[in-house]
This record gives sequence, C-alpha cells and structure tokens, in this order.
Amino acid sequence: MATTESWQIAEIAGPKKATLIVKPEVADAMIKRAKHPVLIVGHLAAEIDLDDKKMIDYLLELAQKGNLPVIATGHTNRDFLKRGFTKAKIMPAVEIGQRLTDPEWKGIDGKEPYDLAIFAGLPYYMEWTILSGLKHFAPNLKTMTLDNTYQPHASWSFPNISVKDWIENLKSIIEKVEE
Amino acid sequence: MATTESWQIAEIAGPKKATLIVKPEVADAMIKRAKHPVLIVGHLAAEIDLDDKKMIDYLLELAQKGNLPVIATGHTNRDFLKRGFTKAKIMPAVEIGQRLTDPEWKGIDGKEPYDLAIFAGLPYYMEWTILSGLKHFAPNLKTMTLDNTYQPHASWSFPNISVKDWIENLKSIIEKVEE
Amino acid sequence: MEILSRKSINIKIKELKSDIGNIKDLELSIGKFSEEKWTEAEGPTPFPSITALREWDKKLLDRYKPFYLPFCDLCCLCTYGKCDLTGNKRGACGIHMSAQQSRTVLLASCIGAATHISHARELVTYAIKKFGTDYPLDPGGLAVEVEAPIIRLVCGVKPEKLGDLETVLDYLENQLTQLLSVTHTGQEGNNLDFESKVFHAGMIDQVGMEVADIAQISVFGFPKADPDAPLVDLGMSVVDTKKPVILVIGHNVPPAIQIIDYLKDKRLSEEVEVTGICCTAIDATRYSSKVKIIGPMSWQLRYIRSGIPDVIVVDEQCIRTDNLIEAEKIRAPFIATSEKNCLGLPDRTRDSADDIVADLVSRKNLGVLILDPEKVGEVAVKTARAVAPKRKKSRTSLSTEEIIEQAKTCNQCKMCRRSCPNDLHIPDSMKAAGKGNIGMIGDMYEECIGCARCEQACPETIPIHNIIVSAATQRTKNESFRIRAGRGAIQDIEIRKVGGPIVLGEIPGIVAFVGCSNYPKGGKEVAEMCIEFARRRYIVCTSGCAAMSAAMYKNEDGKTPYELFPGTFDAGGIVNVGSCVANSHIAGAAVKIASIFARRTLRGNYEEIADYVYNRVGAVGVAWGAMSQKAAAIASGFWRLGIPVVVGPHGTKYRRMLLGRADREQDWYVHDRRSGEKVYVGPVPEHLFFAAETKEEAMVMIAKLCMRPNDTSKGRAIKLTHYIDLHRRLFGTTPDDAHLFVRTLTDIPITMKEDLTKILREKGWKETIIPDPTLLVNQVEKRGVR
Amino acid sequence: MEILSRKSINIKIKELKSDIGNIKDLELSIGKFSEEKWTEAEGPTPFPSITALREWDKKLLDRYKPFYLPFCDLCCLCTYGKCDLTGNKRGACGIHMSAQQSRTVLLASCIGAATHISHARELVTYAIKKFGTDYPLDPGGLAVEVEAPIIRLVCGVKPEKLGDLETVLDYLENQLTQLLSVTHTGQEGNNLDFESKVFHAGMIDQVGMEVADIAQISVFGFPKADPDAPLVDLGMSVVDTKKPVILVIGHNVPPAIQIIDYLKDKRLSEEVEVTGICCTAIDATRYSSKVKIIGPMSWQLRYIRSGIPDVIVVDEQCIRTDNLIEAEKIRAPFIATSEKNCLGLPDRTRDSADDIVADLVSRKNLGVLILDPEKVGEVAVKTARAVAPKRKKSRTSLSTEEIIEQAKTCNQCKMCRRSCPNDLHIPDSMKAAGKGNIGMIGDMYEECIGCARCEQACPETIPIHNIIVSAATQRTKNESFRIRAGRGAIQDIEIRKVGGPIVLGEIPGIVAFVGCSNYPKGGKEVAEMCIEFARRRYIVCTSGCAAMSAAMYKNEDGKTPYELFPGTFDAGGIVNVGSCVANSHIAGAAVKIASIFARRTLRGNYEEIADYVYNRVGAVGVAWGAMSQKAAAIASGFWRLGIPVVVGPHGTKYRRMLLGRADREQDWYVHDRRSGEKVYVGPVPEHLFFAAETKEEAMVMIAKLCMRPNDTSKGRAIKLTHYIDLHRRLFGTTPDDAHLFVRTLTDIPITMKEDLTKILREKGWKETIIPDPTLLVNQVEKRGVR
Ligand code: SF4
Ligand code: SF4
Ligand code: SF4
Ligand code: SF4
Ligand code: SF4
Ligand code: SF4
Ligand code: SF4
Ligand code: SF4
Repeated sequence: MATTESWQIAEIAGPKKATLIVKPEVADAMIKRAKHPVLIVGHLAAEIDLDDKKMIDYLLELAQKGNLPVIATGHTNRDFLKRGFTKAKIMPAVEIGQRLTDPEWKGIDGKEPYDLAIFAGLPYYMEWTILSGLKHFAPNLKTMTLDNTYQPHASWSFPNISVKDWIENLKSIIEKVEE
Repeated sequence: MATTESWQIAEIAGPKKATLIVKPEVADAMIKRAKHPVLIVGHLAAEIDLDDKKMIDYLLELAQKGNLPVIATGHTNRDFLKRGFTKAKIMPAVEIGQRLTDPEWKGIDGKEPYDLAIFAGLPYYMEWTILSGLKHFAPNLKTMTLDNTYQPHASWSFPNISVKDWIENLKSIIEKVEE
Repeated sequence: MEILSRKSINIKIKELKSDIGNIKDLELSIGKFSEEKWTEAEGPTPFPSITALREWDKKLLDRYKPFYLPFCDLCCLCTYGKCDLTGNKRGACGIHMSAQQSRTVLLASCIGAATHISHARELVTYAIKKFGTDYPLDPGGLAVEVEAPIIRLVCGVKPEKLGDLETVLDYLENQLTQLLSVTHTGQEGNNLDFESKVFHAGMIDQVGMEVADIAQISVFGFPKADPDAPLVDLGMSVVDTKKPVILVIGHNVPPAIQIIDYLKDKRLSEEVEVTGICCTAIDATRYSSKVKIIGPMSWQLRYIRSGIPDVIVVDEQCIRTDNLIEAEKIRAPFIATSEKNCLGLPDRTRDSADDIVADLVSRKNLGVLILDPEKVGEVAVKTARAVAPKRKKSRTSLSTEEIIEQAKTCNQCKMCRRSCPNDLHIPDSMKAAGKGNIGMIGDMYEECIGCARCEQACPETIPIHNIIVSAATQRTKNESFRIRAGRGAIQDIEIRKVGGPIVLGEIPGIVAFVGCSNYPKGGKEVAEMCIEFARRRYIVCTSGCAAMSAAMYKNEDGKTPYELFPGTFDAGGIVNVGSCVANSHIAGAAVKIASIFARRTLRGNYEEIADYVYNRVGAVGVAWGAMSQKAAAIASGFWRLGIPVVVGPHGTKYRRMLLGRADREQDWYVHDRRSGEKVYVGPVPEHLFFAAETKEEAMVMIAKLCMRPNDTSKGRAIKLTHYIDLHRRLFGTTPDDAHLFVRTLTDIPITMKEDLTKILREKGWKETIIPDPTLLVNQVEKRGVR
Repeated sequence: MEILSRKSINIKIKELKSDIGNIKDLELSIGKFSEEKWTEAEGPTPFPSITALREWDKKLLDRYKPFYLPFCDLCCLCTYGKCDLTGNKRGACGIHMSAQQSRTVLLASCIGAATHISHARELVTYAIKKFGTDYPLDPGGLAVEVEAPIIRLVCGVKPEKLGDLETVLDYLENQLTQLLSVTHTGQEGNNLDFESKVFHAGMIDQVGMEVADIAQISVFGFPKADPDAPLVDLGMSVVDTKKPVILVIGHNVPPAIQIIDYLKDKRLSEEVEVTGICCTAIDATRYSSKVKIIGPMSWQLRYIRSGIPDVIVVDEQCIRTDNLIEAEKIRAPFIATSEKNCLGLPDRTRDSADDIVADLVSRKNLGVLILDPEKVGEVAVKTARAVAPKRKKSRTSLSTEEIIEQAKTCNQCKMCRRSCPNDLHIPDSMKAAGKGNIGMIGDMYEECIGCARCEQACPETIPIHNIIVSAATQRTKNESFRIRAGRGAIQDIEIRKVGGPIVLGEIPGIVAFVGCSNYPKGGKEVAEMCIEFARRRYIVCTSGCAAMSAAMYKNEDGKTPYELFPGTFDAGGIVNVGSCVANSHIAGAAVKIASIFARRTLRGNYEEIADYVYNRVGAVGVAWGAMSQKAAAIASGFWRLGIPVVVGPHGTKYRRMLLGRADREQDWYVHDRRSGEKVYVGPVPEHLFFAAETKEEAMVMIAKLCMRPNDTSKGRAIKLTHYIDLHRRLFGTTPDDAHLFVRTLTDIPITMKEDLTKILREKGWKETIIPDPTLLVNQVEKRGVR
C-alpha cells in the first residue's frame, strides 16, 4: 500500500505532500545529513506494541544511537523515566510546533535552529495538524515522521505500512544511524 | 507523470479518485463493456489542436466507429455540423449532468439509463465539478474522460499526459473500439 | 417577526445622545405614517420569518431540483471532521452530501447578504450622522412614487425618512443571524430546507441592497432614476497622469465623496485626478462625473502596477488583500478606511490630518487606518499632492526586451497554467515570447482576470502578470471608454409604459448583467451579449463589475455600448443602474411591474408578487463572471422572486444548479386563475440557476429563459423568434425543443412557420390553452368567491 | 454603535399589534432607568464597535502569537478558487495562509455566536410573548444584584425587564452581521485584525449567552444562583421503560417545558417519562427535577437505537441530522420544533393537535414540524401515550451471538478505524469479537463518541456502533448517575467571599469545564479532571456536555462528583452552572470579582475589566471535547477577557493556537499601576489557547495557567505547589521552568524549598518585585494624577 493516502481517510492534504520513505536508507540519510535534528515523541509511543517491545523502546534506541536530542510531549516523559532515560525535555506538542516556526529559535540546547524534526507517537490527527503548521510556516525546517501511517504534511513519511514492515524499517534505521 | 494529481493543482479531490487509464485498452474495454454509453463533447474539443487535426475530429471518429451517441455541449454542435455530423444532440453540460443523476432517465434515445458517460472538451474546472456531481449522485453510472488531464472525479481518466501521448492513445482507442 | 414589525409601528425617542449632539423628543413613526398615509392593505407576510415563505420556496424547488456539484468531498466545518462524505456517507454529525452542499451555499449567501447589509448599515449610520434621521428618502424625485418596492414587498413598511431604514436594518440583521446559525453543526438536516433558507438569505440581501442604494441616492444626490445620467470616462488611458492621482477601491463611497468634496472646497478639482476601481468608482461617478473609472475589480493589480496612482484609498469588499504590498512596490501611500478591512495598519483616526500626511509622505507609515471619511478626504488629497512630484511613478512594467529576457528563463513546468483559474496557455505564450514573439502573451490580456496566481506558482519567479500587461501596452493605451453613470431606480412611468409589453411578452425580456469579473474568456463577452440583446430590443440592465465590462467595447465608429443605446428602461435600452447594491432596482422594477402596472398588492405580499413575476415578467439575471459570496446572495434573491439566473462556467463551483426538467411533463402545470384548472404550460422558464459553458450557450439560454406562461401568442412568437434565431446562428440548427414552447398555432413566428409545423408534427404536439397562470391555489378566483 | 446605544435610552411604543393582542402606550425605558437608577459612570466603550477594542486585542495577540495549523492547504470560499495557499502563495484575491486560517476561525466564531444570539432572540421573543416586555429580569433573587455582568460590561446598560434585552440583541445582531461580512472575499487582509475580530465575535457571543440564560432563568423560574440546586438523575438506565418515554434533544427548552407543563396540567407527570439529551435536557431539569438526562450529545445514537424513546422531539443545535432516519428505524414518531431545523417535514403548526397525533400514530406522517411549543407539548404527550403500548420497543441492539456472527464478516480492511475520529482499534476488536471475545469491543464504548463514521465506512455494512454499544450492555445498565441541576449565576455574596482569595492566589484557581463531547479518550477524563481539581480546592465549574460527562463517574461508594463536592462557588466546589448558554455565568463571575470585590467600574469599561481579570483572576477554561462552532465562539469570549482556554488534541483542528513564549523574557513585562514601571512577571498565564495531547498534559497546564502576576507570595506558593506536584506525579519530574514563576523567595512552597532553590541557582534566577499589574498605560496612577 505504498500510496500517498492519508491514514485517516478524510485528512486529505493539498498539492504538496510528503515524500515516501520507501527504504529505511532514505530516513537514515536525512537524519545523518541534518546538522541539528530533534526527535519528538508523543504518548502513543508508549502504548503501541511492536512485538515484545513498545514503540518508545525503538525510538529511545534510535535517539541514543543516533545521538538525537529528545522532546517528550504529553506525559511521555514518564515512560522514558521508566526506562531510565532522563534526558528528554518535556514540552507540549503545540509548543514545540510553534517554536519550530520561529527561525530565530535556537532549540532546547540553545545551539542553533533545528533543521530536522522527527515526529512519532502523537495522535494521528494532532501530528497531522502540527506538521501542517510546520509545512506552511517553517519553510526552513524539514520534518519526518516515523509512525507507520502516511503523514502528508511531513517532508518524509512512511506510507501506511503494516506493523511487521514498520518494525523492520525501524530496526534497519536504528542499525544504520549508528554507522 | 502518471500520477493522480489534478491538472488544476488546487482542484484536489477527496478519498475516491479516478482510476488511471494507463493503457488505451483500459478505455476500450470499458466502452465495449458498456451497454448504453454516451459521449459528451464540450466546445474546447474544437479549439484544441492535435497535430494537423482538432480534438473533435478524433472524438467524432470515435463516436462513429464505436457507434456512440453524442451530446454536444456549449456551441460545439456548430463544429460537428462543419464536419457534416448532424446527429449530435445539443444539450448543455449541466443539464446532461443532472439528467444522468436520475436513475429513471432513459437517455436521449429513450432506451435505457446510460451506464457510461464519456466526457471530453469541457473547461477543466467545469468538467471537474460535473464529474463530482456524478460521482456523488449517480452511483450507478461510470464516467470517463478522454481529455489529457487527470480528472479525479471520473471513474477513469488519463493522468496528465503530453499531447503526443494523448494523440497516440486516442488513435489506439479509436482503432480498437471498432474491433 | 413580531418584535420588529411591532417596532416598525412607532418608535419615539425622548432623548438621544450621540457624538454629534443631543436630540430630544424625536419620533420615528414609520408605522403611524404607514397607517395614516399608506392605505394599501397589508399582505400576509410583512417581516417574514425564516420559514414564512417555505411553501413558496418548495414550489420552486419542486420544479427546479438542485443538482449538487460538490466542490470538495469533505466537510471541514467542525473539529469532528474532516468527514468524508463520498458514496453517500454521513458525517460525524449525521449530515449527508446534499445537505452539506446546500449548507455551504447558505453560508456563502449569508456572507454575501451580511456584506450588503452591513454596508447598508454603514451608509445609513453615516447619512444619519450627517443629515439626521428625518432626512427624506428620495430615490427618484417625482418620477418615482414607489420608492422602495423591495422594502415594501418584504417588510410591509413604506420608508420615508432615513431613520425608517434603521428598523428595516434591524430586521435584516436579525434574520441574518438566524440564518447563519442554521449552518451550525447539528442544526438543519434537510437539503431543501437549507435551500429555502438560501432563498431567504437572498431576499434579505435584496432588501439590504435597496436600503443601501436609496440611502446613498437620497443623501448624495446621485442621479434619481435618470435615463440620461451623464456619460463618464472609463479605462486605464483616460487618466491624466501629469496630475497627482488618487485611486479609490471598494464599495463604500463616503471616503471617495469626501475626497471629491475636499477638492471642490479647496478649488482643486482640476488639479487632482480621482480614479476608481470597482463599485466605489461607479458610485463616485454618480456623485461627480469628473471621477474616472479604471475598470472592474480585476483591474486592481494592473493599474497599481502601472505606477500611476499616487495614493491608494481602500474601503471595503472585493479589495485584493495584497494591495498594501503592491502599493509599497510603487511607493504609493496607502489609506484604509473601513472597520471591516484594517489590514493591520495603525489607527490614526484621532490624529490631525497634517500629522498623518507627514508620516505618509515621509514613509514613516506606509499605510494608515482612518475611520473618518472627512479626514480621509483631506489626508488623501494632501498626501497625493505632496508625494506626486517627488514620487517616481515607479511602474513595474517591462520593456519588450525585458519581457523576452524573463520569458527565456521559463522552464516550461506549466505550474502557471495549472494555477490559472482559466487554464490560460501561459507556457506556450512564454515559449513564444522567449523566442521574441510577445503577441501571444499580449493577447492573453483580454482573457486574464488579473489574479496573479500564475506568478505565485512560478518556480522561476517570472512576473507573469506583469509580462501579460506589459506585452499589451498598446491595448491599455487604447483603454478609453464611456459608461453611463449609474441611474439608480426605474421610473414609475417607465414601468407603466413597458409593463404591458413585458407581461404580454412583446418586449422579449429584461436581461440584467450583474456581478463580478471572473469571466471565462474575458470581459468583452459581456459587452457582446449586452449589444446582442439590446439590438434585439430586450431591455438590458447592468450593474457592478458587469456594468464596467459592458463599457469596454467599441464599434467601428469608436462608440461604446452606452453611447450606442439609450439609458431608458425600454426595449433596446442599456440601463446601468449603478454599483452592486443598485442592482436591487432591477428586481425592484420587476416588482413594480406587478404593483404599478398590474396593481397587485405589494405590501408584505411576497408570495403573490413572486408568483406574478415568475409567471409573467420575462426577466433573466446574468452573472457572467460571478465569483463572490455577494453574487451568490444576489442570485438567491432573484430566485425567490422567480427570476432565473445564468452564470458562466465557473458558476458550477457554487455547489449546485437549480434545473428544471423539460422532459417531465408533469413538472410544468400551473393553475389557471380564472378556472382553477391545472394547465400544462411547457418548461417556462426552464431553469432557475444555470451555468453556461460558453457565451453562445448562455445567449441561447437567456433567450429561452425569457419565456413565461403568461406570454400572449404575439409575445411568445417574438420570444420564440429570438430563441430559434439565436439557436440557429450559434448552434447551427433549429432547436429540437421548440415545440415545447408552442401552445397554440398562433404562437408560431410567421417566418418560421414551415420549419416549426414540421417539428410539431414529428413530436406529436398538441394544442393547449394559455391560462392566467399561477402556482398558488389561493390565487384562483373561484366562481362566486371574488 | 451609536444607533443602538441611542435606542437603548428610551423606546416608547404607543401601539403594539401582534398575534397575541394589542398593547398601547408601552414604554421600554432602559436608558431612562439607567440614567435614573444606575449611578455608575459610563466607561469608554459601551456598545463597542468591531474595532473599538482592537488595541486591547493587539496587546494580547502580541504576547500570544497565533500558531496556525492549516486544516486544508486550499481555500474554497469563492469561485475564483480553489486556491492553493501552500508555500506562502497568495490566493486569487491576494490572501495568504495566515489570514485565511484566521478568517476561517472568524467564520466559525460567527456561526457559533449567531447560534447563541439567535437562540437568545428566540427565548426572549417567546418569553415576551408569554410574559410581556415588562416582566422583570431576576436571575438570582436577592443574592444577585449584578444581574447581568457581561451585558453591563459590554453594552453599558443595566437590563431590568425582558424588553430591555431586545435592545441588547439588536446590538448583537448588528455586530454579528458586520463581523460575518468581514469574511467576504476581499475584505480584511491581515491575520491579526481577523483575530481581533474573532475576539469581538467571542465577546458578543458571551453577551448573547447571558441574555439567553437570564431570560430563561427569570421566566421559567430555574434555580436562581442556587448552590443547592437539586440533584437529578442521569444515565441510560435511569429511565422507567415501562412508561411511555419522550426524548427531547437540543438546546431550546420551551417545547420541553410545554411537555412538562402539559403533563402537570393533565396530572400525567407520573405516567410519562421525559428524558433528554444535550442542553435541552439540562435546562429541562432546571425546570423540573423529574426530567431525566440521558447524556451529552454523543449519546444520541446509542439512546435512540436502544429503542426506548417512544417519541422524539428535537429543537435546535447539536442535533444529529440523521435522527429522523434513526427514529424511523425504531418506529418512533418525530417532532421538529425549530425554524432553524425543519428537516423537510410538513409544517403542521396550524393543525389541531389531535389531527397531528392521529397522523403520527398512524404513521401517515413519520415526522412533523410544529412551530408552537404549546402544541408540541400536547402532541408529544398524546402521541407518546398512544404509540407506547402499540410500538414494539424495537431496539436495534444485538445479542452476543449476533455480534459474533457480524464480526465474522469483517474483512479487516481497516476503513472503520481510518474513518474513526479517534483512530479507535475497531479492526482488532472486531477480529477478537469474531473469535468470540466481545470484551475488547465492549471496552471501546468508553472511548467512542458515537459518531457512526465507522459504520458509514464499512464495506461489509457491519453495524459497528451498534456492536460497540451492544457489547457494553453491562455498562449501559450501570449508567445511573446524579448531576446537580444547573444553578445559573454566581451569587454576589459568593463573589465577595472568594474574591480576595482568588485575586491573591490563595484559592489556586477557577477551572471551568465547558463544551462538547469530542473527547480523545472518552468522557471519564472530564470527570477525573474535575475531581482532581476539586480535591485540590480549586473552584470547579461545569456546563453543557462537559457538565454531563463530569457526572458519569462513581467512586467506590457509588458517589458521583456532584454528590462528593458541594455546588458552592468556593474552593472545592463543583458548580454546574447549566447548559451551554449558562457558561456565561462563569465569565460573569470573573467579571463580578472585578466589579463587586475590587469595585472597578463595570459599565462599558471592557478594557480595564479584561485587564483586571487577565492579571488577577486565575481562571482557566477547559473544553476537553470542544468540537462545535459555538465552542469556538465561547473560547474566543474567554480570550478577550484574558482567560486561557485548554482544549483536547482535536482542538488543533480549530486552525490555530495562541501561545506565549516563556523563553522570550521581553514578552512578559507589565506596568506597575502604582509606579508606572515596567516589571517582569514571568510567563503568567503562559498561553491563551492551548491544545493538550493528553489529560495529563492538560492537568499540568491548567495548574500552570492559573498563575497570575497579581498572586501574593502565599498564593503563588499554593499555585506552584499544585503545578509542581502535578508535574511530578504525571510527568515524573520537577518542572524545569518552575523558576520562571518564582518572583521572590517567599513564593517558593516550603515543602519544595530544597528542590527549587537548587533549580533557581542553576538557572541564574534573580528576584523581581510583585507589581500591581496592568497592561494598560492608562491604568497607571501617576503621581498627582489620581
Ligand atoms: S471544504 Fe474547502 S477548506 Fe474544507 S477540506 Fe475541502 S477544500 Fe479544504
Ligand atoms: S459539520 Fe458534520 S460533516 Fe462537517 S466536519 Fe463536522 S461532523 Fe463532519
Ligand atoms: S493573472 Fe491571469 S494568467 Fe495569471 S493566473 Fe490569473 S487569470 Fe491566469
Ligand atoms: S510556472 Fe514559470 S517556469 Fe513554469 S511554465 Fe509557467 S512561466 Fe514557465
Ligand atoms: S476567497 Fe480568495 S483564496 Fe479563497 S477561493 Fe476565493 S480567491 Fe481563492
Ligand atoms: S462511532 Fe465510535 S468507533 Fe465509530 S467512528 Fe465514531 S467514535 Fe469511532
Ligand atoms: S470497515 Fe468493516 S470490514 Fe473493514 S475492518 Fe472495519 S469492521 Fe471490518
Ligand atoms: S457543549 Fe458542545 S456539543 Fe454539547 S451541547 Fe454545547 S455546543 Fe453542543
């Protein structure tokens, strides 16, 4: 089902739509190319089962191996803490969304504007609207989602893929991000 | 450019979009399968150059070889008459559109409801809106467009194709419709 | 609407405190007046509620079934959505596609009606502030006794003073609020009830327009139903660019009037050019024929980019929202004047004119908001005079060389064409231009509606619209036309004269060209249609953008339509009533035919009058470039009166048509008023809302839609002649439905006898009678009853 | 608004003719009254125009910049479109995306405001018809002297009689018309000016709601600011299904009241069950505690499909538009009662009740429209009694076997889930059900908002929603709760008591749960939040759907929140004010704190009062399931008063957030009223409109948003305690922004001293002063000036 169809079928986007991550390499390349990326993790990451683990476990591994700063939205931080990860910055999704539209904002580390924001684990429609905001009002930012649903407003997104494919892709991305 | 992108870029449709006519055979099969098809020709057919002929010449040939009843919208009839074709029924596009939504309507020949309406040569946006009306309110009708632009609301449409490909496709359709 | 009709009876204001002073013991006594002076009996529906005319609407909607053309598969009106409504799916609120589309139409019509009503309120408030509530309404001098046919008809009151209009406005605002609330999630669920409410929105819109125009005619002394209103200049080339030039854009004329008055007061009228775009321009020429009209709303970018205007003053409605940016490009100071369109500008209303001028001239403020027309007048003039000498008239137009150079950078991606509302052949023209041939792109000037979407889409940032305009320099140099200033209402005496011929069908119809400039193939088509029908001795009316487009044509002798045809409301006239709001006089004329000519009771008697107009007055509205929500409301107002509306192909985007089915005999019966019998009268008029694909299709349809059941045989023969003649000429054949319009053999035009008789025979035609037609059972004069 | 404020001074009606009789020499003398009895000086903005408060709005918008979240890349508002607005492209009218989004917000807010205002007009008209214009307004008996704080504040008038409200409504309808017109193509072009107009729409919406509720409280004798309003039944299982059951749905209570009265008159109250959904239910229980509330709007399908109701009566707003279809399925006669929602039904208003009943009982008419509440009362009761015995209570629910069988036909296409607003796991649950385990799908009942989009999408036409409800039978059987009937306004004495503690911060905040039931994870989250904040001794208010959801929880002892907490407007109370329109009392309470407690001038003094509320009253609105346009308008009304609003994640679809930037120090300065100095006060409140992803995020944010610059150290310490405590509990850590809320060391909660002092050190915290805060320069008491 490698189409650019929104997961929630009525959440149709306009002419500019996300490029498909057809292979995990695409995602890796983008992450590696980014000078200042950030990973934004929503609360569903801790609810979604991916075989014996949760989605958040994969994201955490990715963050650690890829050395990505992490923002925990909703109450996700609790689940990071459970996993012993204390470095997540807590910030609501709409707040980080808004800050990313400010070309002056130097990020939570105060270093420089982010050039890649990777979203995962937010409610589909909320991620959709926030990515829309970024598509329109953060022209210098690239966005990516690692959910298994197509997010048309991102710069890159998986199509709607099965959990099996998703796990494989995530594993592969994590593997390669270290290299 | 075999995508399902609307020709006028903002005329985005929703979840249900036209199947692409990827090969002329597709169109032929549909025309042949139809028990009671009708060809609706708009005024642009007489304006659009396809090499040394006009689009209307191809459509006329198709109608004659495929034995398709023809409805001339706008002032297209004038151009049919110029070509000696007097059998076109004159009916405005919105009128034929409305009648096609009536499951009781037996067509201009009074025989039986049409099951396939083939559109060509209407202004893109007007064909778009009429096909939308039919998609939503004529559930038993299939629609096709032979323009070289993607019409998302049709049942079948070419993608946005070049004039060259278009001519080839039309020729091939005309050829095969006779068989 | 009890409250409001109650209020209309007698309102006394003991004390009135306002900015401009105190008034004591003022009496607003509409009702009393009415009681005393207006002897007409009150009809059944004064100040009708939103469902009061539902039965009438259903009669029309039963004949003219909505054909929905969803412009989007989704609904995004609330945050349950978006909802996918394809395949007859219901949204999360239970709504289905037909109701959703009609809800959208209602929303658009409400926006349109709100715009006219709030404009009317603004004018009336302004007028009262300047002239007092007791200032008499006088839209037509001695020639007009029925001063406000629509208000009388709908509200059942007879306004005599400015203050009387406030009661009417209260009613309109109340109804509008109710109608808008109907669009809320989980209110109305039935598409036909939505449509009925659309008609209601159209009706109150029409009242609002009438309020606005009779108020402004009365207080500003616009032409009062004057067929000989002066001819005024129109076009890009009529401006004397050596003088300081002020540009006014929009619809609310007081700021423009204050500019004119200030110039007059200071004896500067000859020193400064006042130019205008859109309805403010039209209305300013009704005030002073010195004002020059540039063109309809699609001229905004062209004219600003020409660099000619030194100061730009905008008020409200149909104003490009990027004019401020465009003004900055040509370094023209910018003045916004409306609460409804503040554009983020600093509010300088309370500052002294000279301070504001200084800040504009120094470009400390690129633009200002001034909510006081007087002050606008002073500031605009002073600023224009100050900046004109200094300001390089920095036009953004390009030389042929520059055009070619720019065109060479085109990568043929086609995004421009794919963004163009009219699918214009920009890439091909650009290719030709790149090769040195700028003719083709220059030709596009005629068809381009000046929206600049092409420019926005071009990845090479080629200034496409500029190129089009620049390549057409010769054309813009010739843009010098004459338009008759808006005359306002139609005289009672004109009505008396044409009433009979119209109702009997001997004047073949009234064709009203109204609305915006979203033309499929350029504005010249409007001019051509006007001329065609005027030549055929229809009564042609124009208003708004269409009135301006109609002027932009010249015959071999260099004469424009307004010079070729008289301004009288009579066969062969081209009657410019004025701005958008003036188009209420066209509906008003139809209503006056029922009232003055046929002596039907007007007062609060909507249904009967609409039934009269529908069955007897062969009027058709044409909004060839209809685009706005106001146009949607205007059309709706016509529909409820039973007047069909034809729009251009873009009109299919209005979400639905209202089409009759000529093939369903059962749809076309009326009651005979005398006998009470049901009589088949044929599909007249066949459609209520129709989008034509081409000008030709529109013209044939207009002729057809002018037929009415009441036509005498002589009248029907005339109308049929035009229909058949146009059909033959434009489509190449005799229409195959002509027999549907022949009731008796005497209906057949003599010249077409042979042809038609043959068709009649083929079609198995049967003679029918010509009834005294009505859709209303209560109109039947049963034996002994009346 | 000169005209209207003028009118408000003295309106005399010499003669009044209406359906119900004639009145002579009626005097409506609002103004006179005000002059004579209301000694309060008039503030600067009585009846403010649409730009009168623009400067205030800009102050807020400067801090809380809109973050636009386009819900569509396109604009389809006019037929120039659709226009693609991505990549900062401008539409054919020149508009860009930010303005387009804010225009859409304005449109939604106008629809919302129109709905409340037209509802208010309907109530007032009805009340006047029954009780006369002179009927005194009395929303609170002796306990309430400031009877209409919002009307006084906005309009500068003091309504005393029903008739006085008409002048207010005239003003509202006028403003609404102007605001709606602003959305027309080519009007306003600046996003911030659009936003300012959104605030204006919210403000007039609030006035409209107050008009509606004080009118209905006064004439129907609803609880008058009564903290001890009775507890009434709520839930699907509280209905005595052995009796005939009437269901009322909607917002406009008169038809329901007429049903109740008819039953009382005929001594049938014990014979017939009156049940209700949505605000009509709430308001009906304010009239009679015998009425049973089924639940919020999301209960419509469930309850109708249960087959319990014998007759369904709908009025207006938030009514599923397919209820007529659903009613037919269970063979329940259907009565529509509103001009705004006619559903295509035959208008039987003028027919005799018995005739209508006969046609409904015989099912000649499946539904009727009756625009007369009295007649509705009679028809509904008679019909219910006639059909109940005959009608099989034909429920559409399924047995476990049937569920399993249906579930087996599922092809796992996932279209249901992809259509579900909440992305619920239907396919997995269906798979489990197919295997015999219906627990999972039964669990979905808690999260399902009852929209049936899943059913619409299912290619196998599996009755998914039915399955969910049927699988949860045990749950619906337990649906028996108690809710405190809507108490209406807040007493002056309550205000006096809590004013100090609130303004000083010692009561940590007022948290108002309002709005619809578009909950991300079910309604229980509302109940949980209410309890949490009531336990923490915030003042918790509820209204509308949220008030009902808040009741649907029981503790171990079987007690519902309304039984656990008192109804007093005091720390630890849970105060159900009533239906949607009653939520005006919550804003009213904030305003009354400024007026009664702080003795600020109320009359026409909006800016100062809003500044007061913003800087001193720690109130937060929470619309966890906000969905409707009314909710949009309600939120806007809070914003202009400076009250932050938190919504659920679906709230991001409202097109934009209004978010502060805690990291920009320069944004958080206020004037000290005494010294005039600019003082940094930290980001309080940090946001004005905020969508939370989860309940937990919402709760932490609510606690944070209750802080205000004016908090004393004691108050701040209390508020900080709650914020930090909730943050620790729900997020697992001490918040890293806590230092921003510490002004002096005494602000630090003692129990958190160690932790916080460390953080302060790390963050380089510096002590600041606690000013007498204001955003308004004119509020500064300069030496010698005052
Ligand atoms: S209705 Fe218009 S705004 Fe809404 S989704 Fe469709 S195109 Fe977009
Ligand atoms: S109004 Fe109805 S159809 Fe539209 S988005 Fe809301 S729930 Fe869906
Ligand atoms: S400016 Fe003219 S050419 Fe360009 S998109 Fe608009 S209509 Fe087409
Ligand atoms: S968009 Fe620009 S580059 Fe592309 S074809 Fe048009 S003019 Fe050429
Ligand atoms: S309102 Fe403006 S942006 Fe929207 S469709 Fe019309 S022209 Fe395009
Ligand atoms: S009815 Fe319930 S499960 Fe079905 S789509 Fe709506 S919320 Fe989802
Ligand atoms: S839509 Fe129907 S068939 Fe498809 S997964 Fe859902 S329940 Fe099964
Ligand atoms: S709270 Fe929302 S859904 Fe509930 S009744 Fe009010 S507007 Fe409707």
